[in-house]
Amino acid sequence: MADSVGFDDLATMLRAAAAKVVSEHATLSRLDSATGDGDHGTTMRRAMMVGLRAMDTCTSRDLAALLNDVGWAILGVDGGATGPLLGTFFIGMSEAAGGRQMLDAPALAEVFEGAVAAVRRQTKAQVGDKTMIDALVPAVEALRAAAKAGEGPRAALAKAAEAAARGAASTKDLRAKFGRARNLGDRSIGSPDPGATSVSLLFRGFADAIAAR
Amino acid sequence: MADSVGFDDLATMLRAAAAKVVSEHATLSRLDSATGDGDHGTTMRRAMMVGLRAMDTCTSRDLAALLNDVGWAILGVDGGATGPLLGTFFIGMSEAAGGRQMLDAPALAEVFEGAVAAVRRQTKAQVGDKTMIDALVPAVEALRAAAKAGEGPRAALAKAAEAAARGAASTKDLRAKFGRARNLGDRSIGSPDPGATSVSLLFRGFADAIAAR
Amino acid sequence: MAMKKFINKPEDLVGELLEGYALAYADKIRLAGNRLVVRARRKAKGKVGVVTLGGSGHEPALSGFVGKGMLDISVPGEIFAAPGPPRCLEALKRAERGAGVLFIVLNHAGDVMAANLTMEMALKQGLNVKQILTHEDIAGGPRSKPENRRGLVGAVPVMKVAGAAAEAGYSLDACLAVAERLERQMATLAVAMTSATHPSTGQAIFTLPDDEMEIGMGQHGEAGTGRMKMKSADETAEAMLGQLLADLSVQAGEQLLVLLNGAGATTLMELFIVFRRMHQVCEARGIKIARARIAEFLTVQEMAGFQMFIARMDEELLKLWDAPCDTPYLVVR
Amino acid sequence: MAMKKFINKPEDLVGELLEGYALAYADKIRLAGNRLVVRARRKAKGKVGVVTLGGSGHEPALSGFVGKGMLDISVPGEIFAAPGPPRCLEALKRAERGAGVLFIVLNHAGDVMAANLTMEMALKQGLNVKQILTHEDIAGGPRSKPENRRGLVGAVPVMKVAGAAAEAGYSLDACLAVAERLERQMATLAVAMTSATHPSTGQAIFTLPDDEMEIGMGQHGEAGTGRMKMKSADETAEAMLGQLLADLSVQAGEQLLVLLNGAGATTLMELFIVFRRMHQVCEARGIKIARARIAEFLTVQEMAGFQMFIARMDEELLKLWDAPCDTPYLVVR
Ligand SMILES: Nc1ncnc2c1ncn2[C@@H]1O[C@H](COP(=O)(O)OP(=O)(O)O)[C@@H](O)[C@H]1O
Ligand SMILES: Nc1ncnc2c1ncn2[C@@H]1O[C@H](COP(=O)(O)OP(=O)(O)O)[C@@H](O)[C@H]1O
Ligand SMILES: [Mg+2]
Ligand SMILES: [Mg+2]
Ligand SMILES: [Mg+2]
Ligand SMILES: [Mg+2]
Repeated sequence: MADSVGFDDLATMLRAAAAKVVSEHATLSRLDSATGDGDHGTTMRRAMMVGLRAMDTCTSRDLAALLNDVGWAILGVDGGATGPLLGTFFIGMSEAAGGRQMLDAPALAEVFEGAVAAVRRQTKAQVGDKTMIDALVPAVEALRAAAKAGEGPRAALAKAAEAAARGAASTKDLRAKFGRARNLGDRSIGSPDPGATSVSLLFRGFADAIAAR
Repeated sequence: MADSVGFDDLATMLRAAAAKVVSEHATLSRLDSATGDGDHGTTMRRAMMVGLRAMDTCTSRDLAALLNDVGWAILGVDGGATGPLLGTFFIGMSEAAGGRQMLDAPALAEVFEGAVAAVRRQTKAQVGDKTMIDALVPAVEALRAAAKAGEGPRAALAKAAEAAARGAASTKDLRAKFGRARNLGDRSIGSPDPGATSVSLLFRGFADAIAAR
Repeated sequence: MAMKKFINKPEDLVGELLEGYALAYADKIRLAGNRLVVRARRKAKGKVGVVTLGGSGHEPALSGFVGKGMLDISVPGEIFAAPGPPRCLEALKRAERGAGVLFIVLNHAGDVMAANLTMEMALKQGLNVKQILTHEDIAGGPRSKPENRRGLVGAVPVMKVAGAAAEAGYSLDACLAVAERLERQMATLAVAMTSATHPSTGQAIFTLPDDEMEIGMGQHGEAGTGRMKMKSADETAEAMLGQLLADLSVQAGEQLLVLLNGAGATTLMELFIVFRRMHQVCEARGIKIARARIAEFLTVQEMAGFQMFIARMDEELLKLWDAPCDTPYLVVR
Repeated sequence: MAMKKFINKPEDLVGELLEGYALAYADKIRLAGNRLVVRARRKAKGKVGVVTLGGSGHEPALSGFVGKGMLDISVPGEIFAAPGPPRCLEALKRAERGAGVLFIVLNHAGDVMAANLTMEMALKQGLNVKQILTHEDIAGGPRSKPENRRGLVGAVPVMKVAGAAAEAGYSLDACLAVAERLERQMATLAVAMTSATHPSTGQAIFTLPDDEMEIGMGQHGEAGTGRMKMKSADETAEAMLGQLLADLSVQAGEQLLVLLNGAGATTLMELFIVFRRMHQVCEARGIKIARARIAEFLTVQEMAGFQMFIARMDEELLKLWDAPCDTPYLVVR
């Protein structure tokens, strides 16, 4: 069923997203040097590596189990602000996936909405506060809109990735309200948020994996 | 008696020597950075300043008393290697001056020889070891030779100053055997010894003062 | 340009530094479980446990203060990155000696998220744990918005006071109460003059012009609020102390604990000179510096700068501060 | 470029730093006479006094170790410059409590000349003083020519051991004997990676290429013997420890005291990693590290680097090392 995402599709998506982030880790650290403590790329790479290892050792073929293993592995990493946010992101996906094994576009939107809800329980940051929320929320909204418009996972994920990229780019002109960049005040303006950039790379990986299928 | 050095002449010599060193302190520290710890100029300036203050407060018109006060003041300074060497230098002059109030050239040579002897009790450094000894010893030898040849204090001190300058310059190509520069080994070659440079400035001050009289 | 640090592979940094630390101070601490730093000899039963978490790269903080009279366990994360909740949970369980556990958390987004997730799990599992958040960095904003204030070196005296209270047999609630009292009465302001190299990435964590300093700099190179031309020690001391005294509204007749915490490259020589001026200012205002310590408690690699910490002290807090302790990097007789 | 240090006028440096130090640690030390750092409470009568001298700019050394169980008096000089003999003589007189005084001198030309002149005057005045010279820097040349070896951080354990012996009621000769035994059994090697700024002149005390380090560097930037491309922590530890063990001919079964002394900008993080490798090397050779301390004892301003110190210990030396002491920068319970 080409218009649904199954276990193998999801695994490919996760691997592609991880590969994307790992290959860009130096850029991510550089962005974090401008506004934070310069370790976002290192931390993201560490998180992605343990996520991949969790996939390797996951014996179940259950979607929720796979996401749960990945989420807890990332949560268990020494991950600064990123570990808890990203870990709960995947755990949130897992919980929303429930027993389902094939996700059509509306189901996919639901699963990602679960992820956003989980992340929101960790932070009060809103769109506009110059955090990963600025990429995450528009991405999932775009995914939902595409699903509503009857598009399949491939087109919906492509729209989500574009929205995430736009969201990440939009953080450049924002003033940080959360995280280490907060104290910079006006000086945080001018450099995109590293966490939002990571999220846009993840969605780019998801979309590319499904497009290549 | 123009061919002798009296109390006022000596005082003028000491002040001129101190002024010379003080005006060159930055150069002296720079030389010490190359081979030592970069403080020779600071220390020499401190030593010269307390020496000058001791002269201001010396109520006696006795040559030996003046030299003794200056020597002890310099000895009392926090002076690294320089304080003890220079302090005993002036104390040695004082002891050799004894009760004399007018120093002709042979007597002047004797007084400076007393200074050298006192310095030699503090250190085993010999000519060629790249220390202040390399300026001091030839300076006093030149002074003695001029006195023997019948020259007066003015010419004798001029010869001494030239010999000190040559001695200081000669240290450039030497390898240090004493003091902080010792561990540099061959790398101490190429830069003149700061202490020897100081001694040559002192003798330049002595000679200029007497020449201007 | 090569990074001028004595390290091996950056990815092995934290594991190796913990191993070396445990080997050097085997009389006082050891490693246990999943990279937890625990006391060489466990605390007596029936006493409150004291646990903290935080990123590495700030040595001696935080693991340097594990030992009798201070911490039971520290959970070190990666360089400048908080540890994950599962290791924190393991630490809370180990520290439980029948009287509950106090969990000291410095206010940084990552640490707080990890701690909150840990607390959720701990409470779900029925553990008796209370959390205290330190947020005394006055550069973060007004006292009325504590959530914007970062946790700086003030966590160390909080550990000292809470640890002494625990050792003295205080209940968990009583330990929390004294720790919170100190936390409310303390204020820190940091200044930086040069950047530091991130030991994993080899990059400078920030840049600062050759003749400028920055007041309010965080302990990971997060920028502050006051970039300015360099000032003398006396001017810097006056400006920073003035802000701290105002923040806490310290009045004549009150008594303070003062810490000057070197960030890395700043010498004790300089900090002594800064303290001299602080003492003069306090004396002129009738404020008493009852206790002082000048040392590196919480560093930012080789950054030049320091954190100035003051706390209003009462008799009980002073007694707990003076109580004996025996950790690798703070010993009180 | 402005000097990035928190100071006021360079000529006031030493006076101000001593003032600040004494104000901060008034419970333990105070200033007396002509800028002497003395204990807050004098040593009991009938015990040997322990005195040292040395340039400033190395804080906490040497004045940081005045207090019960270590020094009675330290005579701080100007930055990197030994104090003059008159102040040293004053210190020796003050430290006399009826059992004589031990005078600990680090082998640097200026210190030695000042000490020798002081000893001359002291003996002329009938004081009961014995001098011990520390010269354990193996970069200075072979063990057979001790006069070429500089005194580095090893002076601190000598103070600790001599101070403990004095406190325990040892005679002057017995104090000297244990101090000399430790001195003969100890060896130090230093390494530097970056220079430091001389706080009086504002100039770098030496220069080193961006990718090089120098083994054998002295504690005032006096050059060493081994300029080389930067090495990893493990390689550096192996090379330096190998030289130290060879110099002392340490054999399997023997036990060591190890100090890793940070020079200024080098972090504890790095020193822990270096120590880890030292421990592995010793273990492989059957040598026991009986005691270890990793800290800044004797700094060189903000220089990056460290001094690696080892000493062969016997039971008496270990007992004296372990004895309680209470100084501002070394406390043993
Ligand atoms: N309170 C927060 N809420 C949401 N996102 C946050 C928060 N704090 C930090 N982040 C995100 O985390 C990113 C930084 O992550 P990272 O550098 O890995 O962690 P740390 O700040 O602990 O070093 C920021 O760019 C931002 O997107
Ligand atoms: N043992 C010694 N014998 C003779 N001269 C010495 C000796 N040690 C040092 N000096 C002289 O002292 C100079 C350095 O003086 P200074 O920098 O003031 O002292 P320090 O070396 O203590 O910093 C050297 O250039 C040298 O001329
Ligand atoms: Mg970061
Ligand atoms: Mg010098
Ligand atoms: Mg971080
Ligand atoms: Mg010097």
